[in-house]
Amino acid sequence: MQEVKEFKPNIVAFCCNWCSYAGADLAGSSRLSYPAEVKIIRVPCSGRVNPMFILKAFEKGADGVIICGCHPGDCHYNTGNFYARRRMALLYSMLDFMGIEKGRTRVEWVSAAEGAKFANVMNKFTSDIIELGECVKLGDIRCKD
Amino acid sequence: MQGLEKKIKDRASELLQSGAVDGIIGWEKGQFEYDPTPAVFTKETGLDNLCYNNFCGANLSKYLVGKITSDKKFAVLLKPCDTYSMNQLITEHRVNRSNIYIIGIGCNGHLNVEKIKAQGISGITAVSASDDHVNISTIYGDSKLAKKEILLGKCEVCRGNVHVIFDELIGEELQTPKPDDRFEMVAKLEAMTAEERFKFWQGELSRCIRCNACRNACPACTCRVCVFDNGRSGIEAKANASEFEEQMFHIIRAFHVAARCTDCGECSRVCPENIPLHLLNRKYVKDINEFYGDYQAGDIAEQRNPLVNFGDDDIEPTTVSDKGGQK
Amino acid sequence: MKKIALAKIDSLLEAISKDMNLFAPVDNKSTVNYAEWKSGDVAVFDKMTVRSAKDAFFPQCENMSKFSRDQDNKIIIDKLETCDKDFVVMGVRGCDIKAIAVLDKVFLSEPVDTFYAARRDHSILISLSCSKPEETCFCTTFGIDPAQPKGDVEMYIVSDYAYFNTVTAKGEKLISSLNNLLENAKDSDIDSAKVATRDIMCKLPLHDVTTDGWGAGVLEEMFNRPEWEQLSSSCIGCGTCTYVCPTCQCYDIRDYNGSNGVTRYRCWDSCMKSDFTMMAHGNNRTTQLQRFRQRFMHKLVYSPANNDGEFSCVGCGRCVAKCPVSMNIVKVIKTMGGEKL
Amino acid sequence: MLNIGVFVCWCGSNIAATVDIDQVVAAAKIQPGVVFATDYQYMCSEAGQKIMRNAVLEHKLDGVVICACSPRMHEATFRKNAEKSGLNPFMVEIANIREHVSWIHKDKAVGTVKAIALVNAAIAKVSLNAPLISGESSVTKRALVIGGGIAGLQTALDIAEAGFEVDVVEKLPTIGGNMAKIDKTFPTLDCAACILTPKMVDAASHENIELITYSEVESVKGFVGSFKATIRKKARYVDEVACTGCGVCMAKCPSKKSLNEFNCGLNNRPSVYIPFAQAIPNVAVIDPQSCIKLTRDKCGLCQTVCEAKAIDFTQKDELIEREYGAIVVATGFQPIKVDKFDELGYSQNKDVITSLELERLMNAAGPTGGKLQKVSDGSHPHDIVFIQCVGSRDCTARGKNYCSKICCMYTTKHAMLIRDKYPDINVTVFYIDIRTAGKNYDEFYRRAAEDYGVTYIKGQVGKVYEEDGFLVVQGSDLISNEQIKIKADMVVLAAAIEADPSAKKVASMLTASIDTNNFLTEAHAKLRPVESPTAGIFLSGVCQGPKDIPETVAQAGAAASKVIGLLVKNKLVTNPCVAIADEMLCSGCSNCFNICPYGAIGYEEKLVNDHGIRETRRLAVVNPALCQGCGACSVACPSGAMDLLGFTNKQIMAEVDAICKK
Repeated sequence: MQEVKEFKPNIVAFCCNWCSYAGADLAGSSRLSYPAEVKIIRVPCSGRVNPMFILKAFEKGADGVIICGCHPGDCHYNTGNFYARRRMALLYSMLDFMGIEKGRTRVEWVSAAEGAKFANVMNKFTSDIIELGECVKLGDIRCKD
Repeated sequence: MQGLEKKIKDRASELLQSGAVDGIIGWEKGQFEYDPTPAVFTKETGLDNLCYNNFCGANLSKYLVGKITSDKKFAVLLKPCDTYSMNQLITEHRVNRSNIYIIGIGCNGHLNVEKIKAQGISGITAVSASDDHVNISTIYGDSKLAKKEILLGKCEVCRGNVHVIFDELIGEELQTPKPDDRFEMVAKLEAMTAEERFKFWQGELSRCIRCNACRNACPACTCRVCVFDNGRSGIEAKANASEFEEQMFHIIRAFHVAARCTDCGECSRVCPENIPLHLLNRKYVKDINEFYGDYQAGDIAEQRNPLVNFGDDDIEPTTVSDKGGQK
Repeated sequence: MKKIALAKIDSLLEAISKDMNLFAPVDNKSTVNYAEWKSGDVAVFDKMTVRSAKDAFFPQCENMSKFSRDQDNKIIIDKLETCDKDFVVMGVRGCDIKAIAVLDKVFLSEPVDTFYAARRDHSILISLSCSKPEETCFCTTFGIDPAQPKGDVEMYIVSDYAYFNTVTAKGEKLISSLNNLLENAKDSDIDSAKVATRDIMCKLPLHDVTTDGWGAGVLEEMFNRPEWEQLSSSCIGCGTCTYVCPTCQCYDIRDYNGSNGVTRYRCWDSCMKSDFTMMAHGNNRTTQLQRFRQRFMHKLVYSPANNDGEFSCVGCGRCVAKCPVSMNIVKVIKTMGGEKL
Repeated sequence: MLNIGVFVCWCGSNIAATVDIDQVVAAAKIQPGVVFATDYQYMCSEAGQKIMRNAVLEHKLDGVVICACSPRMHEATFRKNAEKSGLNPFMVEIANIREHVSWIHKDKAVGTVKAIALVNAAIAKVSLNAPLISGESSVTKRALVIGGGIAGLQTALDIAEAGFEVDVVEKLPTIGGNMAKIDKTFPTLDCAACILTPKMVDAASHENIELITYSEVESVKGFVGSFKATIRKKARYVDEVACTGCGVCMAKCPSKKSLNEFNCGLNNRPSVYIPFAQAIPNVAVIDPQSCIKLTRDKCGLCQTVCEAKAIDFTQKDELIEREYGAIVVATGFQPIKVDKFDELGYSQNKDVITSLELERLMNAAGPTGGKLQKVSDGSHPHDIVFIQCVGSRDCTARGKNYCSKICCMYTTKHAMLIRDKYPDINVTVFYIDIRTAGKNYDEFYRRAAEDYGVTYIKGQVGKVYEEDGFLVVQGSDLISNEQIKIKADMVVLAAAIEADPSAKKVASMLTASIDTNNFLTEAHAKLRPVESPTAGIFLSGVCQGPKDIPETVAQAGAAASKVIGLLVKNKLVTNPCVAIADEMLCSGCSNCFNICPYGAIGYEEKLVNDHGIRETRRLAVVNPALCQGCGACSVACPSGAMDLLGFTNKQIMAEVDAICKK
């Protein structure tokens, strides 16, 4: 019998330093669990996330990319997440327009106090990505095994 | 049209003669009817070759970007739609308004020779247009086509004969073509399934040869060094070595000009592989209008574009990816 | 001389592509381009392709080697295999046939480019006699006869038939393998078509373009001509002319850092682009005038100076048709050269 | 290429139990640039830090990766340590393998793989790090306190005493806050007014304190050391300086039907009023909602009778601009609205009141002159039932899931005061738990139950309803495990307290983070409880979470000391992770300028030499003292000319690369 290899998605999470990264820390110190496939990159603000980074992640083999920032209105830098919201709304819409599955990109607002929300968001996102399977529409062939 | 060409020549001659300007940026006659070249006329004698015919679709506003530090003054011929780009360039400080003299010229729609050739017509020797029809003479015989069928893409969705910025107008009374719904094709794509859209774009973008014509002709792409040419940007690439790089280039380019693109259609006009690149930009125009209210880049100078602006209750990116076409 | 009804040409393409890769002009609805012909594709022989047949031997991107690490963290270098299977390139016009000769001079002289050489060795060229030249064509300027270009097999399209005339042993082998699909034909069946093509060539708007004034030995004079400034001022610095050109041969070598090692590949480059030959100190041509001049000086002066007078333009007219601003080699030739009286 | 050292911390068993340290060290060793990798039980200990310092010297390290807890925890520690060993502090990167790995993933194999990925990302990032030098910025020697309750006043007084100027902005016409409404305090039963009003007077008379009452902070710009606030001083329609507080206007005002906020709406006040006798400033204010002159342009009687000529109907809101070095949030709390608790009959029955209303009913300055009587008919009550945890520890949407902390004690206080003054009244308290953590608190509670005869029933109340002119409280007694019904004349609800509604707006304005209950978040729950994560913003009192008066005062003092610690500095070291524009790439398009929330980007016409082309170009220039390092500009810039030091495009993409590598 052929063994079916379990699909382990590759998920990149960009978390703003002030809210979501701290929320992720809280998830850790509260010993909440979420899938190990989620790997966090710390950025100062969700407004620092350049669309290039998202595409780069897909290029290199990510199956899902999620951006987490402070709740709108609570940005440590006043307005960064507002800009991020517009940029990502447009970028995600474009990815959808080009036929990329919608579920592969997300933006979630997670505050420093929302450790549980962070874990829930990551659990949900990972299960969505597992459902979508490996990302074949984006990604550089030279990065595939 | 010929009458207008004459008026333009006369005015250009006056401006050069009087020393009001040092150069005129216009179109120079080519070998065929359909290949006028954007050119800078600095001498009155050269003006014989200045032309304004049915194929002067090129948007000349970008030629001023290179003149920003020039101490000379240039007159530029701009069709109504080109003036939006000029405004946007002024907003972004990419041109020096004080060394530019804008001559707004009338327009009744320009033709796309690719569309003529797509009809199987080759060996073109002459083209003449009336209001509705175009007569094409070739070495293989003559043809008559409806003008509507062979308009440039941007003229099919003409936004009218208003010059949003100018110093003087010539022939502004020309009747512009009746526009189609410019979001029709975008909406059609949106209504497709994701799989169909993916196939569509894969088919289109797989032809991309990364000649950069779209970028270099685009009046919004005025970066000194494009991120795709900059070895230190992390995403530099000279060719589409993989399918992903086709997507990467066009997504990032569309994003970089989002909210700045005036929808002038140069990208699609110049693409040697006839990729409908303007659809990507137009998708952004449509999204921006729907998400943040109607916005036209360049309709007035010095306005804040929607991507350097925000609202408290903007649409959530997750909501965006939940709407649009079918799953 | 063999022939097949045009209506049945797909069966011929099917037969060729069964054993070998077949590279042919394929209609993709918006444009016609050389591509690997697959069952169901429509091959088009009466339209100019956007890109040239050069793609078959010198593709835009080509992997050359791979670097990775073994279990002991030592670097392994894999040189990638060169082409080792025969393939057919069909429908190559006179201009492109001549262009391949130009490329051969570059890639096959020492040091030989093994990737290119392998492709040339394994290729079988089916040349195509032009039946419907376009107004942008000016191959006759460079002494090319579009009516009878030399391939391993010559192909002619006359009324409802495609005719095949074998020239080389390679071509003979190919055609004989297709014998069951082909009918016999007379050599004279194609004579009228050749005459017609040559007649059309004389009527084309660019038939009078001449290279007078250009060529080896005019370097200094041409280099310093003032007209370059006016001509180059239109150029937007894209690479369209270069990439559609059948003879442009510049490439860049780059490394791509993938997940399982580094791929070294080469890809076309264009002297029209601002980052061409970029070096640590910057670029040796800093203005578009210099870049623009370089391209045309190469085609019309440097190339003949180094290759017994052979220009590296073949008059295919692709750049004439495709330049976004309609600035092209014909305008350059005419502006600074002469015209036939 | 840098010489990189990697140090993997066990954090005792916190990391080592679920991450295979040896594997992480081995994987790090083969990464490009890594010349040294080791592990230690506690990298943050002095011994651990010494290992790092020695390695830096011995292996000539110019980049360090610490694989340990969150950078929010010890990044600063290791950066300081780097500095001690002569390495630029910004050549240190942290791989968070505790909060993001070992505490999340229980499977050691899984955790180890993820830890290696995160370590590789940190190594990739540090390879692209460049030494950064911190700049300096100045400190405005003045503090702003938002809120004039006991928390804000204490903070202001402590700062003022240290010699710094303080402005207290209070949204109501008087300072004093909630404490001013309280009759007595637990567990000492001393009079709240007697301890609060002297503080109010101190604040009002302190030379370093300016009270800006009836005002709200409208916007705050800037950053630690240099905030710029705009304060809206609402129109009082009374000249604050001229008014003598004589009260004649109050007496003469014909419009006396407005609910008296200070007495929780239990009685009325005139349209022109002084909130309470000890109000500071002791100046009248006109309620524009009910004033006949302001609403209908008639009357104006107060103006006629005012001898001081203080009434001014033409007064307009005034905007004050001030600069501050530090800002303290002391926005306090309010009891929640209890009308959602329909079963308890608050809206239906006048004799169902809240504790704060009871507080006013028992206060000598209250609506009844301190005589406890039923609100409905003024008669003397015989049975009073207290219901605890109304909306506290309540996980439904109408309540708060936290404990309001003060209710057990104040109810005990009320019960005791009632039994003391009116021994004929029976007092029953329904409770979930009685929480008496605090000095002398449990003793106080026991006195109530044992010495004062207060009946405590552990159980929740299901319903309060009216029957035969009485209230009936129906609840369960969990000790005897039976349903009980108790007749009552009055029912007192211990309403949960919530953050003042202004807190959310203030927090947004200050970019201070806020939790799901609208309490401001502290920079660290244990180690930095009075600071907000936003530099220069401090927390005082209940705005940070429920607390009683002594705790509030203690925290207020702590916040003050943090403020003083900041204001004594002449210069602040600025974060060097700021935006920077590449002159060769910038095209001067203004996208970054338009987006910068700090006004940190300006333009200069500058002569550049771009590979031989000399020309004057319009270039973006970042002022590093103003830039806070958010990086929004770097994304707005299409050419990539704008980048963020410490988080450059290439660094982040290198992390992406490393993480995605399979």
